[in-house]
Amino acid sequence: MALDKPYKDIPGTVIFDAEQSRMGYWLNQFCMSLMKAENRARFLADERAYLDEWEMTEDQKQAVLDRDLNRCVQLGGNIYFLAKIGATEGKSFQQMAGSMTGMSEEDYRDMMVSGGRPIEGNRYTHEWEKK
Amino acid sequence: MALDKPYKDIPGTVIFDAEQSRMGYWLNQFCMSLMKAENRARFLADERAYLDEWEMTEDQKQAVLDRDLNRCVQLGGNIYFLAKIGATEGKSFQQMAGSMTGMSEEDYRDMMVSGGRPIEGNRYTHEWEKK
Amino acid sequence: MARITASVYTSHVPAIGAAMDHGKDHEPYWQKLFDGYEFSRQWLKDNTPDVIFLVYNDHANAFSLSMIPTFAIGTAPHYPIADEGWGPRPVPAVEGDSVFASHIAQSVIQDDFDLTIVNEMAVDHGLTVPLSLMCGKTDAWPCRVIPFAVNVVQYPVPSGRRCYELGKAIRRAVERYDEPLNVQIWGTGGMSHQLQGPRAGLINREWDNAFLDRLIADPAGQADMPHIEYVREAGSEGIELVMWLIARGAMADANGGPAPHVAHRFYHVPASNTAVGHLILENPS
Amino acid sequence: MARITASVYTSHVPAIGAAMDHGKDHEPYWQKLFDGYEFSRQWLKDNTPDVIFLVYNDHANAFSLSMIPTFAIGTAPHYPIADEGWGPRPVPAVEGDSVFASHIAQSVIQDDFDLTIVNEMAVDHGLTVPLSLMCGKTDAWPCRVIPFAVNVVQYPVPSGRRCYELGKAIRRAVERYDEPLNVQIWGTGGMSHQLQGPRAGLINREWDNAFLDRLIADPAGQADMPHIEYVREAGSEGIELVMWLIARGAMADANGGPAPHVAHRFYHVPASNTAVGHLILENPS
Ligand SMILES: [Fe+3]
Ligand SMILES: [Fe+3]
Repeated sequence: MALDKPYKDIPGTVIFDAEQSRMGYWLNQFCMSLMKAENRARFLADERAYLDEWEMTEDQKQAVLDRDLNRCVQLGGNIYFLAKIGATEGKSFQQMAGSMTGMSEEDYRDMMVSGGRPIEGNRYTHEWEKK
Repeated sequence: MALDKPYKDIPGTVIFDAEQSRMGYWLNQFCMSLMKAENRARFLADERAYLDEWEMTEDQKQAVLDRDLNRCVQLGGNIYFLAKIGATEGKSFQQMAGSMTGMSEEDYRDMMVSGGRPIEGNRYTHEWEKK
Repeated sequence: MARITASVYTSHVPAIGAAMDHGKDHEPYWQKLFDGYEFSRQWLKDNTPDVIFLVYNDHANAFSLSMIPTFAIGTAPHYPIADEGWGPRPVPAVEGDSVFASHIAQSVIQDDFDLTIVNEMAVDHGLTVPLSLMCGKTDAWPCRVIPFAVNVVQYPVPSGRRCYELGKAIRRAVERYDEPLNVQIWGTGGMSHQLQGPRAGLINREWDNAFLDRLIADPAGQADMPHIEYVREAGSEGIELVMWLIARGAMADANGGPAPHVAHRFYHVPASNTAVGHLILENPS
Repeated sequence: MARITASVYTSHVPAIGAAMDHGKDHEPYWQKLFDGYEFSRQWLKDNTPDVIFLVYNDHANAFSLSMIPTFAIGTAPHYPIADEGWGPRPVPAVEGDSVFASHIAQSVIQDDFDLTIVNEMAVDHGLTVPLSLMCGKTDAWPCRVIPFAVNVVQYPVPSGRRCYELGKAIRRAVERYDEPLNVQIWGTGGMSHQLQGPRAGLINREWDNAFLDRLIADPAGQADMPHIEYVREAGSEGIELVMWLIARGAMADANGGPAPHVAHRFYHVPASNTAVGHLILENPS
């Protein structure tokens, strides 16, 4: 019997487990490299060339170029690692998180100020499928 | 009540615990640097200059220069780390271990071939103090 | 002998650090948050310990995917501040306590917790934001700090029960130490938040407050809650709350002593994407 | 499901690797040692598993003092050979099994063992010498290998009991895996030896053989032996023997099944500074 993964049944959420980690290994290690100022500068100067130094899949590179964080997460990226791409451009965690929800930056900020996304209707995948 | 250290009562033996590790931190990290061929070459070319690059005590540096492994161990060195000094000179583990016993290389090798150092009389420090 | 006199619990949002570092803490958005720590800053001045045992998690700064320790204890003399991508925070470096930390490591490993001992480590907002919240702007932290990092980034993370039992083992270790140190243990991270995916921005005020209630009154019961409930109810990053159970397990009542005194409790939404919770529990002396 | 079919135990002296690498294995000094592995090499050809779960210790090669994990599991696809100071051994790189190793890590962590997960690691003689002894000179190891490194360098090391219980948890993890893999678990290091100080060269033939007897017949009893007895009786580096208890705990009889069959037993003094012990235990199928 394989190990249980009950967290697959949460909508709009990818849990970073060993499977995701394996898939995203070089994507995440690329992100780590952006902790050094000189690498941030090199990345910004020529993103494609910098990405080509890493053993990432073409899909992963494109998702980074597109700043499609949801796609990055699906391809094994973890948000704490991916945050370093945003940091490189001076983006805050709120801007990054908001960008994954389909909301505008302002709407997301307003939602947070009004108490955040409610839990009702957001616990199980079947609750989202109805929508 | 402090933690027990029953291993202090074994003759001719230093157990590498946190206390030793703290004392020998940079001595051991210096040894680790000898895992790279280029560092081995630099060390052999000018031992003193190479040692001066590390936050070691003067006693530790002198013990390395003297190849006094017993002293190195007393000053916090661990044998697996110290072995890299011997490896740098092409010495075997047997030559290094033997050098700490006060025996000649040949006598030590002969002792090992005849079954090694016996356990009788070598269990407790008081057994050595009688000698 | 050394004694654990109190435990402190607080969220550790990076934006809180940024607000302080950029002098925005008196803007209305942030003022409401910092008001909740006014009591705490005075309390810490009045109750400065010799050592803070600070349970936190690293956010892909000290640890990448090349090596992921479940529990890592810092036994270094000091710790530099990590550059998380925005440049290092302009806060003082952290002074450790090598001797005491090594003692705790030895005791806890002999109690069957399989720690990783770390001697070179930069500390990130997970550790520095709680210090900033509790100390304000400062040129030097008020005491030595032992960083204790928990993996809550890659699954599986340690269970709530494992964390709670670890807290008990830490308490035993502290009480086996000969020096008469005043020790606080801090549990950090949480509360409800989700930083990723279309569900980002999740906040669960009711659940958070139930967690605070139960952490105070029934920590052993809280320790048995499975991970899935944290993640589903408090968001993918809400799992950080298991770290609070380590601090809670080190309190007297978890070890046969009397219940703690609730010196302070605070809850606020939002700080950036996150619900901020904060507790100070004192052991009866 | 996956199954543990057998366990192998062997010492791992670096000089054994050097003797093979420099073609000295037919010199009289070494021939006596390698004779004891002739059976084993044929046995491994006849009983090649899909995966070897190889419990060993690193000797200040992959891990320095900057980070010391008590238990580290390798989940990488491959592992380069360490340069221990004499240059890397001329043996093949090691192929791992990321998926299976990650499965084991998840299961064992959820069973309350606080593993460190490692994805980038060079492997030293602790891992390659057992492979060389069992496989002879080769261009490719016969199967995938999951390296499992135990801290036996800086005290405190995990207790014998902890190691034995870990073995049981590894067995449960293997049996929870859906693929029908044939798995061996190897416990390496020891036997009596001391590499440092005026007591260097210590060998305790009687104690070693009593350890082998008891490991076969009463492993649970052996698991309760305190560290101090290993160090006093079998030398400061004899403590490596606690790793054998991890492999032993993964056998059927430790988990309510039948006793193993002793396929092979060998003991020889010396290999350089060390007493060499070797066992092959098969689980009844
Ligand atoms: Fe966090
Ligand atoms: Fe060894």
